[in-house]
Amino acid sequence: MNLARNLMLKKEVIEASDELVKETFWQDVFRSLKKDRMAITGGIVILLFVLMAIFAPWIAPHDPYEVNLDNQFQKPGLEHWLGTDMFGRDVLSRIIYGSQISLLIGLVPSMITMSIGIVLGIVAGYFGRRTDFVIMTISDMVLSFPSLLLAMVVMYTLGASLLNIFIALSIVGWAGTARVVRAQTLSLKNKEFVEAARAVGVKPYIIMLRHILPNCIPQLLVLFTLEIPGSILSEASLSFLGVGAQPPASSWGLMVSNGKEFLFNAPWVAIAPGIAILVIVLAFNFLGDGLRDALDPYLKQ
Amino acid sequence: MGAYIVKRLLISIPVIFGISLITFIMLNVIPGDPIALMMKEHISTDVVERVRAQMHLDDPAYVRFFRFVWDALHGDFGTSYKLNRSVTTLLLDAFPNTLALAMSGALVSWIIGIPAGVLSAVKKRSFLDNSIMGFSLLGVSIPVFWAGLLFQYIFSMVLGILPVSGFSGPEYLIMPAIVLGWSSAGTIARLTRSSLLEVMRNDYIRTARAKGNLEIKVILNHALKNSMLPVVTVMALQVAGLLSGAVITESVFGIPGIGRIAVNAIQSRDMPLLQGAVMFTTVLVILGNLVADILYSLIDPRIKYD
Amino acid sequence: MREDNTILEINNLKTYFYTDKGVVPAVDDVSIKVKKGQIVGIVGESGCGKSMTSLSIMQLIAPPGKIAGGEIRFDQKNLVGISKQEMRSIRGNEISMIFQEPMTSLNPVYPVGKQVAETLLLHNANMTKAEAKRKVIEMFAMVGIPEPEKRYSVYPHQLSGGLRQRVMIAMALICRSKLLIADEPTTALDVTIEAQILKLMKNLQAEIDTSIIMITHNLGIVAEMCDYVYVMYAGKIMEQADVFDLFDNPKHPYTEGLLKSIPRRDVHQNKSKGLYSIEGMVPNMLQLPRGCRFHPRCEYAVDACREVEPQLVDMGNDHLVRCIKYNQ
Amino acid sequence: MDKPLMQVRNVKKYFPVDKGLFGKKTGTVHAVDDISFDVYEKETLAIVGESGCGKSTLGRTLIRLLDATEGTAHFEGRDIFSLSQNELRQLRKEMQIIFQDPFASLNPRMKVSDIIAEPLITHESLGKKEREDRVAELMELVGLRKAYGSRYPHMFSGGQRQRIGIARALALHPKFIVCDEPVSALDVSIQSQIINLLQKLQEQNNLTYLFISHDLSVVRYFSDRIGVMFLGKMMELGPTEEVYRQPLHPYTKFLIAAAPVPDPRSRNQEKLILEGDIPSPLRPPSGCRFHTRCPYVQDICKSKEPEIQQFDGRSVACHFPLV
Repeated sequence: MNLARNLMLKKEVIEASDELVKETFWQDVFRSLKKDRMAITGGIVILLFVLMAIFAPWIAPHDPYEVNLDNQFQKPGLEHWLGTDMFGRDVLSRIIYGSQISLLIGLVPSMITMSIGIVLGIVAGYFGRRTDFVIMTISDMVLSFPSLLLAMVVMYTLGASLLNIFIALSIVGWAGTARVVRAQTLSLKNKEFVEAARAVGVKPYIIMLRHILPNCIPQLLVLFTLEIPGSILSEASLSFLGVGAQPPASSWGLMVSNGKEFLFNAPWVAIAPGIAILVIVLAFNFLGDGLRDALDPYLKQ
Repeated sequence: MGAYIVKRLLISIPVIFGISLITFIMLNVIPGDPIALMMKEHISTDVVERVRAQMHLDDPAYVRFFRFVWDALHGDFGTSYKLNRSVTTLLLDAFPNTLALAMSGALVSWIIGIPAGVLSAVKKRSFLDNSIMGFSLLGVSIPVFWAGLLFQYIFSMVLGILPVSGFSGPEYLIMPAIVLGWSSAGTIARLTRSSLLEVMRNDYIRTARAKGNLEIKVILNHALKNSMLPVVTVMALQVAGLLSGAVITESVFGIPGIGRIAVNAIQSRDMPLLQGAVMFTTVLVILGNLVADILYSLIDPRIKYD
Repeated sequence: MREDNTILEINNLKTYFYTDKGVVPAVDDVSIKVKKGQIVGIVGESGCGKSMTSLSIMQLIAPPGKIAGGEIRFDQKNLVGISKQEMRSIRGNEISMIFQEPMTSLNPVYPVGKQVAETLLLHNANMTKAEAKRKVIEMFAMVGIPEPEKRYSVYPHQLSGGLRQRVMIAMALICRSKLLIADEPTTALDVTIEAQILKLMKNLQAEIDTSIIMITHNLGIVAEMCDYVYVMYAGKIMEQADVFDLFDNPKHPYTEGLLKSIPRRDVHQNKSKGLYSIEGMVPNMLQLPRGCRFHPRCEYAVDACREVEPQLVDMGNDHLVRCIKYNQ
Repeated sequence: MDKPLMQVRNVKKYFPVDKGLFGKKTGTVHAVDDISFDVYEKETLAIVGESGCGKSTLGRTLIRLLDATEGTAHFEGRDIFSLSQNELRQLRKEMQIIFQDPFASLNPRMKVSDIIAEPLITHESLGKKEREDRVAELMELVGLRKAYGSRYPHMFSGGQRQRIGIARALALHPKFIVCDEPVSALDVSIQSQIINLLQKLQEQNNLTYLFISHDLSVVRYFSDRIGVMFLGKMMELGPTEEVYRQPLHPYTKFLIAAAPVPDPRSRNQEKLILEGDIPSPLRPPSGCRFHTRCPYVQDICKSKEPEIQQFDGRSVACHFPLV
């Protein structure tokens, strides 16, 4: 039915250079990523934060939980690089320990969100008709909730705990991923290499695993690196509103929230943890943008 | 055109029904006994009994749900047990403030976001492009609540040119709107730029150049309108984002909006008030999506009105 | 410059693409001449550089591509290096172009009539919109679009491929351009529509006395439309001749091979012998073979072909060929 | 031509077109509308026609990539449309398909050896070594070096990718292959290589081809019989040489005459050019679907759909065949 779209002619120059692409997909992506300074800095900063989270006990100059009322609100100085908070606790140490929770909260819900989103997205896209309608209607409804409000309602119902934060952020996030993966599956489903697999009699679930999913990877990589900062920010907001992590956990959002009353005379208590959030989120966004540019030719396939 | 809007409205009714179902389940069914949740606040037993009777908690869940829907249709979202006032009036008082905040945030994001995106696409890889994109990336990455505090510290406490919080005049809206608008402006600018650059790769842009057009006219007359299609779609999704942002901004700047009500309702375990606030904001989001849909069909002739 | 009716003369044009994997010599020292009212064919397979040659004439080469050398003389002016403003006054006005994909060459969010009027208004500052509309409707009729007034305000997605290509032709000839470059104009069309479009182009060429550069991979179209033909391969011209001369006695092994390997719809070909086919693949432009670029696929290749790059030699009555056989 | 390998009877394939918000059906496209013919063993039956004529849909329906709306297709005596999923999966060994677009017909994330091996993995339980040998053998068969097995599709030219697609189709030694415009997207010099390959494979493995194309020159050279389709209907069917020498249906005559011939001497002959646009498959014309473009149209053509008339070994659907 399709016209004699002579694909060979339009891509004259690309065809000429395409032939000599001897790199695999990953080598090509890594090669272009290496050239992107922003993405590299992002990657390095993320690595630093991960190391900081792992080796927090050895790195932190002071015990983050040690209350010492007589050196409340110490200005950032030699002893306490980022000063102390209302209970005299060292702000820098609390930030270092806080990275454990924030990274955890960045990664775990993103992974849950991605897996739910991928499964539902591919199933909705591949089978279509009723399953598609049901999944997409639910996801449209979930997307109609302002994400923070929905997370707050979930925390209200289940109570505030680390596990519940994971659940709250995942309930909010899966719909977005599902929509993107569904759109990608719809376009891949009609591609001839999927028809060829069906013509060979490959079972649907194998087609989804062997043909559809691997071709969603470029899109999913970009989504994942942008999902993580999203959930870090959401958790921080939840904690700021007092609905997220509860003491004694020292999540950055909570630290900012505790410090907001003393903004006038001890601004560092609230501002320092906020900078940490900003830096890690920026790092992930740098990496995400770099990945998107590196994967650009594959995203359009 | 009218038929299209009516159809879209008809479709949003089941969606709203669905949302009220989800909200109801999450607040009434999952936690088991909503009163038990309220008990955490050590409320006197007589108040608890009054609320239990008022909410007919002894009826089965589905009966309570349909009563909730029936009352909601008549504008009655129950009474806030903490403030002992009708939820509807509380929400209606707060709504204009949230609307003002969300709209000004939206305006900031569109008026700054779109031109900035176009500019940085036109001047690709220039200093201007890098700074706009850097600023946008900062906007997307900055935690809204922290930006609020920072602004308060700099502009109110140190410079003292703007009020710290409260909401009794236009000057109270400046900082919150900027804080809220900055992150969505960042998203819009980045999207506009990438969408415009994507559209510039199309064949009809090459045709526009082959006609003898000035490059800037090719961009503005041919590329821009096409590049707005994905931007308008994201604007729809942004309505939900703006309202989330509003929840935080209202808490930071003490603006008596629906977001603030929702936060207080959570902290004081006031279930009817929270339920009303959630319903109200989701309806706002759906209306926002409808507006964006209509905008989209105005731009793209391929979408028919029938 | 001897005063003859040459409208376009390209000498030693080099358009290179500086990709991160190396330099792709897409158009490598190409010289082409087009006389007034003549239809010149540039034929070749994908990657041979024919489209890049046309885009170079229009100076529409986007980075990482660049015109690295040579000159393009149009109406005695060398277009390489003239001011952007002057080039713009030529594009769409004196030289215009139609492309292969009618489906995507028109802006989907504007009515087709308006898009054609834009070309007119760009090059006739003092023309009013109403006058431009009238001229466009007139042109629509001329290119065979039924109910031209109605179709003026129709959107591209409401037209078939054939009608869209007619709109493109109207857009290209609205300013009575001296030179029309047609890059694979009918490749994406159905064969019965292709026949209509080719006939239309021939009639318009006579009526407006414009010269046409017909870029195609289809030797049938070359035989039917073109007066003079350039055969390109891997960025270079391998052979050029008058169309009858080229088909009657092709000299370059590549041209000969192409002509022999085409199935014919007008004559019975015995299937048992199999189709003649040129073995191997189009070379990759970053690792071009030494010497003659066609030697890896050439039946008659000798050692000399691998060392030295043969030059284009004039064999008389404008028949030039680039092959060692004729280089002694 | 011995007994028919496949008997196609009154096959129809309709697509609902749902516009409007609620997605209610507002029309149907009669992509394939009551087509009947036989396919004989070891022959190449070409199906030609312009866009929207339904030739690709027909091809995909006959190997059940699409489910027919109506009609039957008996392959070796069994109606493939009524087979259960398992029976159908067994049948896949017998029938395969080759696609047009070399860029889209291979999974970019899979190595070439895995692409070719997929049919073997799906249907046969072979040892790893044995499977690798079969893949290597298939690659040699289609003219590809074994060493290429570990490479990815984007490292190949269009012609090479088409060979990989053919190797995949041959993996299970099918009897019947639908070739959906297998050479349309290739350069002229590569086209003839693939045509020769298909021909060699047909002779060696006694393959039967349903050769779908819009290129009347390739079809004349390669096919034994030809079916001409227009807007879902079969206009004419018969032995290729006879149909080219003396087309019975006006559309066939104009379709064959439309393609330009690579001989400058025929440029000034009077050209047979079919006016008008291809009608939209959503609203096919009444009576004979070709009547809006037919130069010999009569009143009856506008109202009554022509019966299919049989002439020895040839059939035509026209009130006034060009006898």
